[in-house]
Formats: sequence, structure tokens, C-alpha cells
Amino acid sequence: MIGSDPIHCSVLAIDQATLDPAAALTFVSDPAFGGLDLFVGKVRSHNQGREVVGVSYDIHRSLALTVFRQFADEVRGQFGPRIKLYVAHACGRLGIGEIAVVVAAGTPHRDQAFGACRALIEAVKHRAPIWKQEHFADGDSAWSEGCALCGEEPGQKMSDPC
Amino acid sequence: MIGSDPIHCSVLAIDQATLDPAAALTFVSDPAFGGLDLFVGKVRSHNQGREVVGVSYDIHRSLALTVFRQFADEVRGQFGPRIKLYVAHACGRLGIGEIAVVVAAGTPHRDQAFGACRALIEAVKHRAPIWKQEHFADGDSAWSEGCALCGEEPGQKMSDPC
Amino acid sequence: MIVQLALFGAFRDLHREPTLLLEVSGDTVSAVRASFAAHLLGQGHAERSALIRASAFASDQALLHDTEAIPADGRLAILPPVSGG
Amino acid sequence: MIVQLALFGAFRDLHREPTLLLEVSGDTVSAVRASFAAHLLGQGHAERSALIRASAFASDQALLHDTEAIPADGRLAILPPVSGG
Repeated sequence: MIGSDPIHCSVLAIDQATLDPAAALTFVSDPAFGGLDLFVGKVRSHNQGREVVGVSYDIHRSLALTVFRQFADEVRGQFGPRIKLYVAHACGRLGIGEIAVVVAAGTPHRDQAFGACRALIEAVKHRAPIWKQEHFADGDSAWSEGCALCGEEPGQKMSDPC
Repeated sequence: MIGSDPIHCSVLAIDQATLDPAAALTFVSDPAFGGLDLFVGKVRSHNQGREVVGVSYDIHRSLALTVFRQFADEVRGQFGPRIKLYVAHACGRLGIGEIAVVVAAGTPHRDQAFGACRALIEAVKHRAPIWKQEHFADGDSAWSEGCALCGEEPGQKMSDPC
Repeated sequence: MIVQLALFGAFRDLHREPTLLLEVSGDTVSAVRASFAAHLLGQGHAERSALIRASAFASDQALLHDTEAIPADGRLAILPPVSGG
Repeated sequence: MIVQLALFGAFRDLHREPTLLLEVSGDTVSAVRASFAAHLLGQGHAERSALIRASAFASDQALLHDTEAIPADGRLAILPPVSGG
């Protein structure tokens, strides 16, 4: 089925490139695959009742690329080996409706594609070194509360929205 | 959030149009939506160990459009009302790797998008008046076994791969 | 009455045209089912009787139960088990 | 030893540069955590102590447990709770 690398991981500076769902679908396609699932995360206009005008993403790029591949390997172990996976995350400031993240999975049958795509975006959301700063219509900005990565020390967790 | 119709349903004759995942993503996008999930079903090169060279889809077009909308309304009831849904199915003969079906859901948060997209493709696969004839490399063709629509009469079901 | 029965899926292979004109004695969907079964039997397709039993009938807008009346325009479709997507 | 600590997320707001040079007395990650907490306290950011406790440390390639040694090149990053996607 697969000759080249079945996993694509990237972090894209938004001033240099845009995330491309079509490229993700092409990457996870294969003559043997009948099911592709794609998730697109976009910046939305409201969060917890406040009007948002943009979001800035801060990313530890080298570590993010490393853990994206680790996540994909985990997902491949669970839903593969006949699978192709794609993860791309934007870095920088995005406006409303712009794409922050694209994740895709291609598999022979749809159940694995849905499961793998979901597992991969959950890992990216909860465990990747990425930070979101929301810019509000009133001029205020705030770093979102997030998921602590030092989970092996439960006493050190903040109240956790994960 | 929504002015115009939040549901798109279509059946496309493959000699006149191709299915367009990008159009599906555009349709289910909304400034208030942070999560889009898209499923693409493609013709795959093997089924149950046999090499496939193409698939012909036969569709009861008017009834399909009616039930696509019914399915979308059901899904909207379960995951909405803040939701946009897209269903398009190809009709005619497709080659390997060509797109047979595109389903997409856009919602404020990803959990609803995944759930809605999955529910919608399951309804299309199991309950829409669509028939698939596989063409094999050895020259043989066969209509796929499917899901009986007369489920209210359990005694009349065939062995059911659904 | 004369019914115009639209054929789909595997039933398409049994008839040159996409629809079949069928003489039905009765006015319910179950009468159409019986007439179509008799017609295929007469054509030497006894092996299709299980497929007919597993099939649904529909107008252009909705599935029709066996106890329902044949639509006034005499047009309906036989839907073998479906396999979309 | 002198550590070059890369700052991310909310910690970026506390310092002009993306990295901070930090004098650390000790050779484990926990010593870096303690030194950074002391540094921010000295800068008047006592309110950040909970965030430091909730943060992880990492090299360019992996998370580092508190008991691990500071990387030989003296470079690491502090990662507050994450919120990607």
C-alpha cells in the first residue's frame, strides 16, 4: 500500500503559508483507502460569550513537530497499519474564520478514519506545545487556560479545561 | 448565526460534475463555528480480497434528495441547532480513487462536528436509495449486498452487512 | 390496474428498460410485490424471490408500507437493499 | 550554571525577549523551576507561581521530568498548560 512516509507533520507560519485542507486530503488518499476523515479547526467569533477578533498561536516548533509524529505513531498503532495521517498547525495571528489546524486520516474503511482523525486532533489539542492568545473586541487579550503537560505530578495541575 | 438554508443536499451525475470537498467545507463554515468535520468516501481498489476496477452507483434521485434532507434534519435535531450540514453523492461509473460521497458538518465545537458528520454518513450508507455495482478486474460485475429498507418487517430481511 | 414500476440496483439487470409496466390485481403495495414476484417467476427468475421479499417500495417522496394504497398516478419504485457511500 | 530558558505562551508577556538567561544553583530541572520562580518573584510576579507549578520543561525534542538533569547545552523551555487547535 505505502511506499513513502505515511505521516505528514507541519507547523506553518501564517505570514508565509496557509493551511490547505485539499493538500491534506490528497496526502491521506491511497487506491486502497475508501474512507478519509478531515478535521478543520477555525478561529471562531465568540468564546465563552466574548466577541473575539483574532487569535495568536505561539508554538514550540521543533518540539511540536516531534510530538505530532509521536501522536501519529500512536494513532497508527491503534488504527493502522493501513493508514495515512496528516497534521498541520498554523503559527502567528489569525483572523475570524481562518484555519488554525488541519488533521486528516485515510484508511480502507470509514470507522478507522473517523477514530484516527479524532484521536489525532485530541492529542494535538491536549498535548502539543501550542498556546493560544485570544484578542477580544474590547481590546483585551488573554492566553487561554489549557492542559498541563506535567500530568505525572497531579498536585501541580491548575483547574483544567481539557 | 444562520440566514440561509443550513443544509445542502445533492446528487451529481459524474459525467456532468465532480464532488468537491472544498465546496463542502465552504458551505459548512460560519464565523461562529470552530470545528468542521468532513468525510470523503472514495472507490477503493480492493473489496473482500477482489481487485476492483470501478464502481457504478445507481440512485433514486428524487427520493434520495428527500431522505438526505430528512437525515440532515434528524442530525440537526441531535447536534444542532447551531450546525451546517452538507451531503453530496455521485451517480454513475467511478474509477479507483474517485469520490463517491462527501459529507460535512460545521459546529461551534469539534465534538458536535464529528458526531454529526458520522451520523450523517451512517444514514446515507444505510438508509438512502443508492445501489453500488462493483466491477472487478476479472471482468465480472456484482451489485453489493446492502441494507434492507423494509426494516419494519424483520422477517423479510436478507443477511445484512449493515 | 397497470402500475409503472421503476427498477433499481440488481433489478435493473432483469429488464431492458428502467421501468416495467405491471398488471396488478389489487390496490395495495403488497399486491405490487406479489405481481412483480409472479412476473419474475414467469421470466425464469425464481432466484430473485428472496430479493423481492427484502425490497421496499417507494413513491418519489417516501417509502410505502405494504398495507398502503398504490399511488394514484400508478408510479412507484422497488428498492432492493441499499449500499450507498 | 547559566541556563537559557525559552519562554512560551503567557510567560512571553513577562519578558522582552523570547529567552531568559537564568542563574541556576543545581543541575536538575527542578532547580530551574525553583530559580525561575524566584526570578519572577523578584520581578514582582508572585501571581505567576501557580502557573510555574503547572508548567512542564522540555528540551527541543522531549519533555523533561523534574528529576532529570539540565541538558548539557544549558538550553530548555518552560511550557505552560497548552491550548492548541
